[in-house]
Amino acid sequence: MRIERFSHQSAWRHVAPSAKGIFTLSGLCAAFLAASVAAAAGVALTFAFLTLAVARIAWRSYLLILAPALFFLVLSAFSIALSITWGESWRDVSLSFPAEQLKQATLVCTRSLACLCSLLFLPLTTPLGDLMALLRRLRTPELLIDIMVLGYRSLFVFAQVVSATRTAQIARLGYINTQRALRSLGILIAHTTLHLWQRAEQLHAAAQARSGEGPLRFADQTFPHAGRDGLIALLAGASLNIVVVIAG
Amino acid sequence: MHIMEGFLPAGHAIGWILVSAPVVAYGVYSLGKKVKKHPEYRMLLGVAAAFTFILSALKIPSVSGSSSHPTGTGFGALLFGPTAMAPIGLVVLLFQALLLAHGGITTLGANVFSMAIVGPFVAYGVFRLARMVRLPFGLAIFLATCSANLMTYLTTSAQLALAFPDPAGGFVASFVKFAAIFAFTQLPLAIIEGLLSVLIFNALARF
Amino acid sequence: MTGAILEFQAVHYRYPDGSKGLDDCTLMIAEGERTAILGANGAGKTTLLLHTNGLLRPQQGEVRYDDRLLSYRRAELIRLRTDIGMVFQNPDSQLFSASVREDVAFGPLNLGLSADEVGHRVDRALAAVHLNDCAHKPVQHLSFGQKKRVCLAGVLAMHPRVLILDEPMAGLDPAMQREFLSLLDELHASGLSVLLATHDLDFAYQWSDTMVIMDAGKCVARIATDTLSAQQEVLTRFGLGIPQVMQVWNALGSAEDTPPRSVEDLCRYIVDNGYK
Amino acid sequence: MTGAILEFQAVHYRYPDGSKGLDDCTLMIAEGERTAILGANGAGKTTLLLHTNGLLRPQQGEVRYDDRLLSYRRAELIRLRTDIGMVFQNPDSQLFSASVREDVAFGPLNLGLSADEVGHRVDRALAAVHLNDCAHKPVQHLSFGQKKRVCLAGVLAMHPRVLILDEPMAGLDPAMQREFLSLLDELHASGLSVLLATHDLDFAYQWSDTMVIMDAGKCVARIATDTLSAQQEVLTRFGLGIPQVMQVWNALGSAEDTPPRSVEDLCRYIVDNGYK
Repeated sequence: MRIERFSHQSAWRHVAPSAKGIFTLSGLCAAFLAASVAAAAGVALTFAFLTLAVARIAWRSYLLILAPALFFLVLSAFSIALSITWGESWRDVSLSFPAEQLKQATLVCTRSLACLCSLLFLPLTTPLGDLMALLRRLRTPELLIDIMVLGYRSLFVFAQVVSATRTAQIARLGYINTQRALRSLGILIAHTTLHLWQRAEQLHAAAQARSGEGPLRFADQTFPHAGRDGLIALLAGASLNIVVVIAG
Repeated sequence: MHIMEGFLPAGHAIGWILVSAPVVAYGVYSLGKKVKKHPEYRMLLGVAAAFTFILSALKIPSVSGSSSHPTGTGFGALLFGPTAMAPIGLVVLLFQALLLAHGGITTLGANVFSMAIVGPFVAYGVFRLARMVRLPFGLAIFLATCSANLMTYLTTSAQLALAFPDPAGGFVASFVKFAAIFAFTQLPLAIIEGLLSVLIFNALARF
Repeated sequence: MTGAILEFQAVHYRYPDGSKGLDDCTLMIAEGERTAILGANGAGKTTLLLHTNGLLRPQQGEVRYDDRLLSYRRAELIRLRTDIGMVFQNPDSQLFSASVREDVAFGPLNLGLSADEVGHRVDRALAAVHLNDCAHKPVQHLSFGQKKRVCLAGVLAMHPRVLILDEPMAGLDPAMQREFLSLLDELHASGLSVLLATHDLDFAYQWSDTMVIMDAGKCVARIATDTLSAQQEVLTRFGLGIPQVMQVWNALGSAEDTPPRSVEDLCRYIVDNGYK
Repeated sequence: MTGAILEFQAVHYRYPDGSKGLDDCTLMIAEGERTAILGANGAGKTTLLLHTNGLLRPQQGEVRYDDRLLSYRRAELIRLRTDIGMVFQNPDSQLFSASVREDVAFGPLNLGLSADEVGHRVDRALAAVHLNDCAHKPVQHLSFGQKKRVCLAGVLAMHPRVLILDEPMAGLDPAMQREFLSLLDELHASGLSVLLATHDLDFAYQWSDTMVIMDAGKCVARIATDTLSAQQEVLTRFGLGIPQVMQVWNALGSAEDTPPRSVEDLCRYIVDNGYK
């Protein structure tokens, strides 16, 4: 949840989410248009630097956020690069890293990295609440938005419930060995599952108490420069794409 | 098992979105009807999404000593039904992409397909089947959640293999390759998720 | 005595799980007053509160609001829930949105007000609970006391006539309690009737105009707080004890009729009257 | 002064989200004493408690238990968590089993004891908290006060030397508070050291042998409760106020040195000394 905390400190917190969304999409688009490793790496670096500057985030934290994805990326790239060929029998397997596939793996990896850096720009500069408001304006089905809004708020409540129960279990040696740990975890999840209905009931009562029976209605935050911001984002995004295409 | 942002070629990314969209849309439609009848169900769905997210972030003590996390969607399908898991899964995967940088937007369609559609439906189907042939409850739960996890990972492998077929062996060789590499983490995880689900339902039954 | 804003007449309510909520409960809440409902855990305080705005419906008996019997029709419920704002005990189970502004705007939007009007109301409600500077903070970054105040703002934005609070002081440290208390006093001074459930006798004695005592689902007594010293046996009969200030007052054996409400007043009285 | 059972030496702890937990915190908890940790919400009380049994590990500084520096090795943590039993604030998040017996047995089972021994311990722990007759009830049917006592039993069944409680009185009504207080006194009399965190100054003053005052992650004072009246400025300096009993005592201007601890004692003193 590191990302969530940075989103509120970002210098571009009050730039229209639609503009930031457009810019991120243009980054994703540029990443796919990039035909060479260098071009894709350029997109990745552009977004990484921009994010570091705007989100007021230390590169060390940025790397920590990227780390799990990078691990998966390395593993997947390895799988693409690896070629398995069978000979006469099952046992006759040969592994190799053909140049063609190595090249493909490198390109896919850099593209993936470019996409990741573009995507991260958005949540690191824009709180999730603003993004959900944006999705609402884009006419996402009401129910999906409701699930998101309630889910986002409940995340923090459940995280607290789960961590409090887990701490209590640890204090009574619940995770002393693998077998006990698995048991404790089962109890923990079952116990939290019971909370689901209770919490849904309480939320429903609270909504009713404020005359809310139907879809949740929320006021949208207004961003005074949405038009201007959007135009700038569109221009910047378009030029990025053009540069990437020309650079190959 | 998430496919990372930008990993699939553009055509595949869009294709999987087109495949998943109707299922999610149907899920939203049928949940919408249910919510009209029982307004408190709306809250339950939101809470369930949060719960699924938290579940997937819980560290599981695994055999190798390293910690990894379950998909939780099989368990969710048994609680809320497989149709509900498509929209809930979509929200959870979106949150994971935006809050944890797991998965991504361009790969959302593919990930929704493997984790929020295949997994839940397999779990539900296997569970019904196992109960029909009168397998004990615990075993049914184990088979359902374990196979949901396995099928999710095999689907992901197939999606990767489709996108990156082996030049020599084609789709099949590539599928075997991806499946084999990820088997190291996924096989133990599937068994643990199955065992854990049994423990959860045992505990739930006593409340 | 001012007129009744809420009246309960022989209300029975039993929960679906069989536990008793209210049992032949009859009471009256006066308009413009500060009423504290006292009772042990499980005496039915929360159940009573849930009946005031139609979240629960009596299985027998009647609830009247503004001298009119509740019909529980939709339009009436909307009016009722606008007029009677309820703050539950646990802020985490009543805040829906991660954004403070959004959450406060929830009620007014449900009333179908214009965006401008909603904006105004939200600003004023946040100002009333002294939280303007937190308007754009996410709920999960607020302290427990701040969350409580957001809940209060969400209710104030509906422009209620009656404010209902369940254990408002629970979980607050003394500094936050003082702050919340003065907030309640400001709201009461602005014309709101305030009804709260608590098991903190000292707080109820210090704050309320009227005390309602619940026991086993019944309203067993309704006491003007000023006259409490003459009716102390009611408190002891239901195991509530005696307010600390009054205990000391009793020991001092003063000739005056109305004891002070707070320790501060008591100390002042002791010093002024030269007890030595 | 008795020997130290727990010692903190310049402990620093900052939470992953950047908020400060402990900041150069140094203090000593004496064996066999009743120690109350006082401070506003956010002063670091809970963080301090979580360090006592190794649930949190200092980022700088040292924690000593029984004069030995904690190494946080597995075997040591097991001994530590057996010796130091912790009761958290919210019973709902620490009672995770379906029935009372099952929950109390959780700790002993984790210790790998035989079924017989576990059974014995559970029986004795439930007897100690006067809950034998609830042993087979499902947890969710218990009252809040009973749940709190089940939490206590779950810890007692591990046979701890030190009992740690976070806000034990929060959410209890006055009758339950009296009950829980006398329970703590019984346990202390049986030889346990008791350490608790609270923001209820009156309770801390009535109950404790020693008060530890926390502010902004630091331990800013350690006061023998008997000598508190001479050190009242410490309390006011950190915004904790003065215990009500002591306020009245001050107003009375008595010549004696040690003021009474409870309102009851105060009233007795007033009557005995014929204040009029």
